[in-house]
Amino acid sequence: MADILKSEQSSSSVEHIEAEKGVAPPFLDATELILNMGPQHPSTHGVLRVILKLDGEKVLNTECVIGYLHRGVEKIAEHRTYTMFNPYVDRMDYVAAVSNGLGYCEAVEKLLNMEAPPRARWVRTILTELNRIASHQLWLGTHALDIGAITPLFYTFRDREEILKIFEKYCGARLTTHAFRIGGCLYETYDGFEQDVKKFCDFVTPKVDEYETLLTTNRIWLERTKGVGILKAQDCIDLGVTGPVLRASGVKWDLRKAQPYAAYKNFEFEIPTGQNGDTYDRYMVRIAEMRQSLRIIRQAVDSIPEGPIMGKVPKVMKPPVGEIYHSIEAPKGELGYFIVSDGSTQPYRIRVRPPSFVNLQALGKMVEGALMADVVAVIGTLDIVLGEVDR
Amino acid sequence: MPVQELTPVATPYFFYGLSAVAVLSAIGVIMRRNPVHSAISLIFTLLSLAGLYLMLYAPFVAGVQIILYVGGIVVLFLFVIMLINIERMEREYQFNKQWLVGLLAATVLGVLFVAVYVKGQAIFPQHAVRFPEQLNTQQVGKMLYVDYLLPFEIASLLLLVAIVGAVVMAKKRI
Amino acid sequence: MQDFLNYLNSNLTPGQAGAYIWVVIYILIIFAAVSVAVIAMNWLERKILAHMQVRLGPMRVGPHGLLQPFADALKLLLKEDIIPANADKLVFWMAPLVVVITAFTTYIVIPFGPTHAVTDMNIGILFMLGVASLGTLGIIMAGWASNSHYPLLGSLRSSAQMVSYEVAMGMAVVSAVLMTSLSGAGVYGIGPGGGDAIGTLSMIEIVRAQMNQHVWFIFKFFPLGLAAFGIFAIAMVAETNRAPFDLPEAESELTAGFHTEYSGFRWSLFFLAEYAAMIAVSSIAVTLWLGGWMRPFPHWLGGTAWDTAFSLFPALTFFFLAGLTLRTTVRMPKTSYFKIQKTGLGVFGLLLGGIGLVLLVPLVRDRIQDIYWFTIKVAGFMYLYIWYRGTFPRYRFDQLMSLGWKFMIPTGVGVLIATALVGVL
Amino acid sequence: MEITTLHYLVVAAALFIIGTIGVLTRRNVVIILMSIELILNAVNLNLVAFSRLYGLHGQVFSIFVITDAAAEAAVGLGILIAFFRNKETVNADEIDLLKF
Repeated sequence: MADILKSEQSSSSVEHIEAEKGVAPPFLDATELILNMGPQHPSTHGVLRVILKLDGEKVLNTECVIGYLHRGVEKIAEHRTYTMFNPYVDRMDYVAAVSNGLGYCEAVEKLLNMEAPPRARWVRTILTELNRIASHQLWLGTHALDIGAITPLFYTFRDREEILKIFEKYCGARLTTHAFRIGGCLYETYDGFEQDVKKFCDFVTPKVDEYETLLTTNRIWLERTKGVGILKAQDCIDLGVTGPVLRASGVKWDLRKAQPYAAYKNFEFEIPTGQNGDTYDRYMVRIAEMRQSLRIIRQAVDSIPEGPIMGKVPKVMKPPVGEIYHSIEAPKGELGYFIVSDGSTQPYRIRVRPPSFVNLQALGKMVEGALMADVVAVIGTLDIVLGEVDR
Repeated sequence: MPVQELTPVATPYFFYGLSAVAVLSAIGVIMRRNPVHSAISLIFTLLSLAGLYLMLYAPFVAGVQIILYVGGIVVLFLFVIMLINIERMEREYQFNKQWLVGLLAATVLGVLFVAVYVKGQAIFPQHAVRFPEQLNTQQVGKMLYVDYLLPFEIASLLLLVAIVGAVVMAKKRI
Repeated sequence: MQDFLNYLNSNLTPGQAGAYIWVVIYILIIFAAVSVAVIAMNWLERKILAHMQVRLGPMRVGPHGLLQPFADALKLLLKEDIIPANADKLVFWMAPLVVVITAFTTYIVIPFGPTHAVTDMNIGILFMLGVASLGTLGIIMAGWASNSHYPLLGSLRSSAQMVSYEVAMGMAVVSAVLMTSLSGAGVYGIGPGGGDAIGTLSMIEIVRAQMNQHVWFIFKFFPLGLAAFGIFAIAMVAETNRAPFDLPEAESELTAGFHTEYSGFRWSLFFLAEYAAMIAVSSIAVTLWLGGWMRPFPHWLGGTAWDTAFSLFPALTFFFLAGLTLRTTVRMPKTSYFKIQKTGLGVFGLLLGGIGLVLLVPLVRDRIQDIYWFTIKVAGFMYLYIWYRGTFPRYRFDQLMSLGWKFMIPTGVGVLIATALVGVL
Repeated sequence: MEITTLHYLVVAAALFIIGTIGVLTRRNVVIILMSIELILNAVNLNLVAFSRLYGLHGQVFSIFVITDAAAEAAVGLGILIAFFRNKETVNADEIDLLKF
């Protein structure tokens, strides 16, 4: 036991090992034990590894070990042209690939000092919001599964399938869409795109209510989520937590309103917030966000302008020397791209601010003194995607 | 329901079999190095004793033996063994320095038992009183609540004290 | 040989009558029937759960996945048998056996009918609870012997959970046992036969008491019987480690709990034991509160005509199932690819119909109808188990404990005291 | 051969002696507690065996003994846990201070 831990332990856990070296290994204190959750574990949403120090069921300390899915995306960018790097960003948050692409394309457009044509911006908004719904549906299904409710998973996947069908019809890919290009969108919308999206909106509106019938007033669900993993508004701001997690703590901060991008300033929608900042509030905020997204999509489809879908971009992209930071509201929080250009065809440096990575830092604070089962619930409620945490 | 006498079959075989299991696993309890193995041996002893109670027409005691001893006390033992550090215990000496004295005392005790049984054989009535087995539980219940009401209440008080005591002892901070 | 056949005319269980060959036959029948029931449950659970979750479930192996359980069993038997390197081999080997043996031993005293039990013990219900509680030992042994932290946590959870819920379960059971002897001065319109009768722990006698008092205990001293039944119904889910109380094997927290390190045949023994235990505990509930083998309204709708009408139910059920199957067969796609599937389903439907025909024979009909009513009631509980699993999230450990100790046990004691008071008054 | 009361008494005596040896010679407190359970069980067997001869009083008393055993195990193991938490040992030899 001690040997295993020592061989591949992160620094702070090694301290425990040092402390117990004198005495016998497996139990640190009389009843404490170290539990290695992950990297292969059903509910760490990928290859997250959490080292838990437990007293019976109670969590005394947590330690996140990440990097099992590290692919060096940011380093790869330094050896690719701006256009060539575009597909790579889809592989970061693979359940919300469209948002990633949007953020990157807009950042590079900002660097090139240009703007996509209006029709492209409208289409981008529709697809991004669809993707937000898909991401939240996946989150809801897996989060409920973590807490032990197996049925919502199948309901949400059934409805997510409709979104993926629209994606597939639009660009041929379902998951890593690569839908947008720098300067607009490559593809014109297919015939019946508007009808498909509208039909989907009508289809999914009652389904969101259906998810709620299963969970919102379920006694066990309330007991498992209310008061679990509380994160105060100040803590959120201190830790840099963004997205639904921040809004559930009562901070009304949404980049779609604060720094409107794409076509968001043309649409009416509300920013749902919670008060307590517990798991239940985050659940309610995300459910409300799905409804708001539907509202945005309906408005966007009705007002989609005519015109070209691709702006005029130079064949060889050589942005002027300089640096740019552009961030969008991805389903999981603020997704920012910081690009430094040295005037060549390749970026000098790209740094991604992934929402999951930053949100994951709150895990330790949220599970302080909680039980083992809460750790799973909290990992679920943070809505992390390891592709994005490790990049 | 007519009260009927059961005719036991193959009683001696059952008796010898159960006794052998009981005694051998009792030896296992005190000889095994690993406390979990000891506890499992204890389970076998207790279960075979329950079988012996059944042979003695005491089904209620047998049931209580299974449900309380095996289902309760041994689970408690196993629970505690899991909490404490076994690996270290297994590496240590299992017996203390007074094993010689202990063995001597046990031998003396054994001799005493033999003497009592040999001398006192005449005292035991040879023929057993027959109880209707069908009503065993009812009779035991009646006796508990009529003849032994006060001891019964004292036992319940004892259990209460034991619960409070165990909680006070085992809790880190109260 | 004469003795052997004589038993059929007696109205005692084989254990009481001392017909030892019949005891063995009964044990074999029960063992086979429970195994078949577990296989059927496996298929039904997948199908029902699938249809609750807008999917189809197994469809490929055999028509409508009917052969899926057999395929699974074959797969599990052929799997490599892995014992972890640092596991305690003896205990690791013993644990599944303990669980299976205890789960099956309880069936000795379950009365499927007035004479359809292996034996009638005078401590029947005590024996059942005791032996059922031994299953915990197997789980603890499995968790400890695996020498891994997930199983250890699972078995710690399981032991704490089972010991806590056993108390509430015991309270509910005792209140039902009390009801066998108390008539409540006829206030609740309960028929004769209670009064000064002596209470009993024997499973058969408990059902007989319900028969004599003309009431199922779930309706006796309304709502006390219902409350006791409710407590038992919750506690029995916790006892069998099923959702929403499946903490010992919570797959999202402990990967698979106490059987994380088990695979292949040993794992399938755990699976078998879990389902056998579910059926056994449901049988206790049926025996104590739902009138055991009695058909609905044996007194209100009494008389020979009604008896005959109700005795046709088993055959009718099988005809109904056969009809369903044949209808599905007809509705299958009419391509040659489905030929084997179609034939298989058709044969299955005809088999069901054939069983239905056999059940129409008066001799069989009379012997089988008790078993039928008992099985139908147990099947209701099995459906509930599946339904819970599809609906509820999982409890957390402290919530489970506080539910057990702060709600179930006080309520159980209260119901027990109230039952005693109402019965004596 | 008929099984008489004496047979049961012999078994009980054997269990009692084994339990005594366990209590006197083992160092592990858990095993000592188990040996005490063995002794109590031997007594129970005697009581039940005699109840065949003298009426049900023996069985009633054996139920009291089981109750007692439960209480003893609970308190004993509680003390053991408290002790292990402080000294990290369950050896009876090392429990020789009157305080911890």
